[in-house]
Amino acid sequence: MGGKSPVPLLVDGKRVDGRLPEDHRSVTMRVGVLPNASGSALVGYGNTVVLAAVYGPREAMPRHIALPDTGVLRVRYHMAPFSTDERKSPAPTRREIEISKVVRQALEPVIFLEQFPKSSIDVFLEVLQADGSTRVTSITAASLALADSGIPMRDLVVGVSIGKIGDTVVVDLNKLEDNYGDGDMPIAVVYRRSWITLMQADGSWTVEEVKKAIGLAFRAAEPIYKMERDTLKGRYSEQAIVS
Amino acid sequence: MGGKSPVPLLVDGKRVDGRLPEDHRSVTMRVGVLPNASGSALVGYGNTVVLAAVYGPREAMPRHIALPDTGVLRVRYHMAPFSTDERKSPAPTRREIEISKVVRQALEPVIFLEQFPKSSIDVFLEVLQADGSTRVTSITAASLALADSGIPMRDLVVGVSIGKIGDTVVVDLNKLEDNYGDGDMPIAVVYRRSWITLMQADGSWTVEEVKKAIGLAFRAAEPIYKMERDTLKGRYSEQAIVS
Amino acid sequence: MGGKSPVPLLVDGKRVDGRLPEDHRSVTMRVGVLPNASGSALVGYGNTVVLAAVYGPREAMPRHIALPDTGVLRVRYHMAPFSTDERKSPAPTRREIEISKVVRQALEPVIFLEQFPKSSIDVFLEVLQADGSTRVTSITAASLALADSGIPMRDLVVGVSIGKIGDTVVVDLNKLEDNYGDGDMPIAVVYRRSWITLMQADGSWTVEEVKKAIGLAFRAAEPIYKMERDTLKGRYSEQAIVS
Amino acid sequence: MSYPFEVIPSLRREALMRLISDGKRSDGRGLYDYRQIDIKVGLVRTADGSALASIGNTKVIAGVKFELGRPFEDTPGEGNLIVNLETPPLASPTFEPGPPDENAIELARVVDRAIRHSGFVDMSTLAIVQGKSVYALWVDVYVLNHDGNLMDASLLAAVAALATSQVPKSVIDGDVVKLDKSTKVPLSVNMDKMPLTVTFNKIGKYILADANVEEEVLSEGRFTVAFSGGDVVSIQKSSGFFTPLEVEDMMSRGLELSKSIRAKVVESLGNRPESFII
Amino acid sequence: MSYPFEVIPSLRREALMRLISDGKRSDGRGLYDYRQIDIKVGLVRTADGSALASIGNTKVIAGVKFELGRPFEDTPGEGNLIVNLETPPLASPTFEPGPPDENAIELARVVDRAIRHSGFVDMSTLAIVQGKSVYALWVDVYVLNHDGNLMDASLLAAVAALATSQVPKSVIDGDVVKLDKSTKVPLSVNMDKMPLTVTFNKIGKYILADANVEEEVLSEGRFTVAFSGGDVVSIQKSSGFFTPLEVEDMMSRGLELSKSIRAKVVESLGNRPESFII
Amino acid sequence: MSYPFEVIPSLRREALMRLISDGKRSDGRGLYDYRQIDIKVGLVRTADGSALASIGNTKVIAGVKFELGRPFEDTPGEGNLIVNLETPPLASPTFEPGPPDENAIELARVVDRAIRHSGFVDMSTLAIVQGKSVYALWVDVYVLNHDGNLMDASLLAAVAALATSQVPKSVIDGDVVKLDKSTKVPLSVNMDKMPLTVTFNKIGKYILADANVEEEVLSEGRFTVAFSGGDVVSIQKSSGFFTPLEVEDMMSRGLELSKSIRAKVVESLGNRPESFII
Repeated sequence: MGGKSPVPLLVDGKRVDGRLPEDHRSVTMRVGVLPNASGSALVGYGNTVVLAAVYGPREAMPRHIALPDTGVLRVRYHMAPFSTDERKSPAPTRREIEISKVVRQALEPVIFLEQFPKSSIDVFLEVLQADGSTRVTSITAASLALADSGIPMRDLVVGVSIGKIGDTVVVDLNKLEDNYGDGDMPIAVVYRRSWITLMQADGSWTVEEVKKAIGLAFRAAEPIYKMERDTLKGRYSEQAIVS
Repeated sequence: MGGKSPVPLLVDGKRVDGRLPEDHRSVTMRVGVLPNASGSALVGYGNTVVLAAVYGPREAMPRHIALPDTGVLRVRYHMAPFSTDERKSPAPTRREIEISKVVRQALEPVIFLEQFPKSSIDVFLEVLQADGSTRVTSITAASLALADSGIPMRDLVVGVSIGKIGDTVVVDLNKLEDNYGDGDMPIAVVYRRSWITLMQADGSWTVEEVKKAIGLAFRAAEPIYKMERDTLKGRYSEQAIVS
Repeated sequence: MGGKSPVPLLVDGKRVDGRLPEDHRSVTMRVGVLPNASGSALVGYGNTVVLAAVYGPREAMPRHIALPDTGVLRVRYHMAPFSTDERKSPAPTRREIEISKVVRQALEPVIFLEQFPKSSIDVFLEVLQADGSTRVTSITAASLALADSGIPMRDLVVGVSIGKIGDTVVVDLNKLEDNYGDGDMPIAVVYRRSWITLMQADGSWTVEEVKKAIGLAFRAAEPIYKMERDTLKGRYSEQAIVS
Repeated sequence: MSYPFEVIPSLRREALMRLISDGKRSDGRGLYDYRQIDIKVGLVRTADGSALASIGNTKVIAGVKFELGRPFEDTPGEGNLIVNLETPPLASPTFEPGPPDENAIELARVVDRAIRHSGFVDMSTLAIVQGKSVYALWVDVYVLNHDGNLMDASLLAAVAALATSQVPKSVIDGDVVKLDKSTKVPLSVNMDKMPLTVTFNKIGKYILADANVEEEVLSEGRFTVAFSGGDVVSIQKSSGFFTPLEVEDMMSRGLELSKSIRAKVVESLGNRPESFII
Repeated sequence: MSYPFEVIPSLRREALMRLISDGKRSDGRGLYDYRQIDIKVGLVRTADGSALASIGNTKVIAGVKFELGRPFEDTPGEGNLIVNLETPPLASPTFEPGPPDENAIELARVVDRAIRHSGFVDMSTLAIVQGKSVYALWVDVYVLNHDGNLMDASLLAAVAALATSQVPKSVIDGDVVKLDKSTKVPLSVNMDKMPLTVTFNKIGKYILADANVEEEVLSEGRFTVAFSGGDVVSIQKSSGFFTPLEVEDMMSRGLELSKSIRAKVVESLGNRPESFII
Repeated sequence: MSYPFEVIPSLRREALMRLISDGKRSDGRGLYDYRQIDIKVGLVRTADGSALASIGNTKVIAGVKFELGRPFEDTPGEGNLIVNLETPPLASPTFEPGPPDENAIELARVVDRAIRHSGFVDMSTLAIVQGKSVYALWVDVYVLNHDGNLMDASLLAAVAALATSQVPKSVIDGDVVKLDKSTKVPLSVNMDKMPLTVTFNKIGKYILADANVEEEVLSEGRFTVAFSGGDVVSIQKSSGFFTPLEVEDMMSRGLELSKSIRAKVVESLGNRPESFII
């Protein structure tokens, strides 16, 4: 947001990549892609690709972070230097530090951390290719990698971004829409429990639009949630659906 | 020091703010200003304002800094980004690191540290508004905050800066005098014991001028010392005197 | 390497400083030069001067680096800010970090580390004046300082640099040859055991040239090895020979 | 990781939970009542704008400085807004010296986004030479005492400082741009769009506004909404989870609360103490 | 210090050592056999060149980016090569977050030297305005899964990414140079000079090529040679010691091995998967 | 925090305290006697000036380098003096690798202030193009062996290096300024104003000059005065406290001591060893 888009973002109700406002981009999922990790996943939302790895539960190190009666979840969201248009320095930015925090807090509610006192569960997220909606793609990838690792979870989490182009509320922003749109609202949901575990917003929204956005997020999450379950059942086989 | 002053610093025996050479600026003191701290003080020397907070005695952390038979005093002098004419980056400068050290060493002689083995006493100093003499104002503020916290002390400490404008020795430099004067000599005294616990100097001084400066420092310290005691008696009520 | 030399590096078979291809520069050695260190040495290869200090065996700190059944060797290679043509920032560069690692691995094979469980042996190398071949000079200096400290060693190590000027393989590069030559191959040898404990190469070499370089390195190492032994026998007396 | 990691003695914790299970709070407030809000402006003479905001015992000071900068490539005709937020160790026994941690960074970024997306500051008035020279607008937020709800107090201090800040005149002399600090004009702000956050915490089955630090330790979920006029310009769900109904409820209540806070701010903008008190 | 510091249970260690004492390897390979090498190119659309190299379970991805830079003083007519290598914590339980450690720095610097001294990339084609403006050629190597022999896999990924990378056109407009990312030409490389490393480890009396991570933990010595055409362009002895005869033997065997690896790379440069898979 | 935190065995400590309680020192010196001072200059060929100063077993080396810089805004017609001081781990078992700690920073800043306020170096001769280009005068002080009194040894090394340093010629070619290292002229210094510190330590009721490291560990108070000609140009009280009478006494004694040290420095400026020895 900020600045003027080089191309119109919405023409005759269609978005720059031909989608209708409520269309999600094609989603791809693959689990068990990293032999060393306890669990791993590669998730694509269109051209956004995120790799997730889970290590643990393992002895929390350094020791002083360990808690006597519960486990600690740690999340590191990071963008590979070649994942963006301009090369990104590998040093963590303030943006990456904030996203690491909110992604952690989007996952904490579903993990039975109390089963792993003194331990840490470490989730590493690498954005390999960025085309908008990287944090919600990361949440879906992290959720899959956690499940792939066998760590007990209440349910899976799905990330979906909602945005605004002019007055139109749209689903799953690509980079152009993220950069030049009028609002961005990443949301993570635990579909079957109707929980919202991540919610942020930028731009300008009426209270009604926020309500609509939440509805759209849950609707878009449903097929992704099902795909997560299918992917975990058919471990190692790639999945791709268009929502 | 260095460069030429935009205005003459001494005209007909009067300084830029109208003071005579031996005049101290108005001093304000207030203790107990921060609910969370063990002790706290807000001290003004003219437009220089320093906030001091004391935490402790508390378990020294990280552990390896703890000493088995005495307490450890830690002092952090820091300037808020908005306290200076040009915004100051919040990262600690070499100047701030040096001042933290000499302020600590100005306070150590009066604190019964040996009563607190394995513990630390932490003094945090934030310059909120800088108009010269920030380190001596910090010492006065730290001394008040320590007393406010109830930590046992041999006596209070008072900071006073002495300076030179041409050949005239003056008391309590403001920023203009600090930047363009011919000498700067911050001094901290324990008034009733005739102890000097901080003494630094810049510029060029004869041995006689140094002696004179010490005398002026003690003379200027007396009313500030009394004000410290009065302030501590009438806790929470603001005090302001002109020396 | 890279760029064109301001002067020809080889004229009528002679190098810029008059040496023949297989000539080593004058070598100077002195041990026991730093009273505080367990062992120390000052070594010159021509105008390259390196100071080495050894501390230990001592309790490995921080604790987590200690190993239960063997000692840990730590090496820090560093260039003093004034040792180079352009002032060098004192912060460690990637080059210095890599050299610290390979120098450590050049020394590890000769030290009976297993005799010092839970301990560290710390080798500090300061290049005081750099005129090429600083890492191999550092290895010779470190080896001498270790011996000077009395730490039990299988044998001494000698560092020698081999280079290429055009198609000519030469011994002991100076800075000009290092900057503008066609190949650089630092080698460390344990002379009497025929061990190579450091070997790196840059530039372009045929397999035959590599073989020749190894032969030259061992030949150049012999007198330096003898000089190391002589220096250690006549502790505190300076030695200087031309190989 | 989570902060402030104050340990509440278990007896106290039980007493608090018992109260809250009846929908009551330890200081007698209703669930959606704010503590006393107090704002002082213009304290810091070395700043181009400043404000001290207190919510109960929570105290946050903000200083605004205008410096010269180069515009970002995608906004050649606008000044640069940079929000920095520090949680210095004098403000709480749980704060440590050092660069901002994840909590301070999150607070700074929400303050930044709320200001940026509200249209409160007209950033186009901060361009000097199109594409070449602009004002860098530094907002330094400094926590002085932490007793919960740093989010709302931080934005309060920031907007009050901005609303009362003065821009030094820029002087263009050939290729060189300088600032003349002796001549200043008020920063152009649109008071109708002043952004304000309302932060909620969930404890047990209750959601309450403006938690103090004890309540924050007990909190199982935190949610912040920033309003500008009637619009939502920023949302930040931190810990825990919320249902869509809970979110909708916080939206409506938040909007109402933001109106009374706004009134409080507007009435405080003339509150310029003569001496520097905190 | 040494890495990866995986503890091998002592029974496993004994079994492995027994095998190796017979010149055998746990996965049945001969001493000088490489594991399966697999290379995919062009995966990363946001990069100007990219490749994923796998050697057995070791996976390394490299991305190439062209940016604008200023030439170094001693090479005014050449672009700048900058190699960065990260060992992110997702690739191994022994990796930690943070800036590159000594192992990552060593790998990066050997990759850099092998490319630089091979003549593989014609750096003179990356000058834009002599002495003023050049391309900065960033090679970011990212380890994704560490099962030994990161050195060879890292250089494989880097050269495959470079061999298939596209240089955005530079546009000179008066004093200003910009890149036009919509128009690209292939980077000028000399395939005959493509550098490749062969890494050996010594265990007991045996020297073997392409160690996996278990073998690396048992290793008493490590030695890497980089070949370009028939020439040696870089050597890096890491741990342990080697005799001159051992070095000569590794040179000859390395040269042969590098030829078959080279053939594998050349045949893989058209291996562009449609979707992003690792 | 305090350094060097060497533990002195208690028997040794008692013996030392008994000696000092009689006004005696372990090495037989009188209270105000310095150890042997030795200065060598011109050791470092890569530097534009250098000196090694020893006081007993304390050894400090300083190197001076001239580079190009931009003037500070408030001194457009002067070069930039930058003093950096390192306490590398080879100099003492109590030093650790890493950036300068508070002790090293304090030493550097006192060296800097003593040079700056003495008028020893004529900084106006280090301007090149008024307001645009100046020499940056780097003084890098490096401790090689720490046996107490680093302060005095550091300034000794710094001033001896400056007094014998050579400034490379500046060449102005249009807009570009370069340094021609083949042509050098001596740095303009005023030897009468050469600054020198005298450092005192208080043990029990005694004050003594030039403490060794054992005495520093026992010290209850430290005080440094820098003299230039007959004037005081810098004071640095470190630990402990002093009465006004003690300070006045240290001023008079320090002035006398500084004169004999000065004579020693002046006589050493021709002491250029042929080989690099420390």
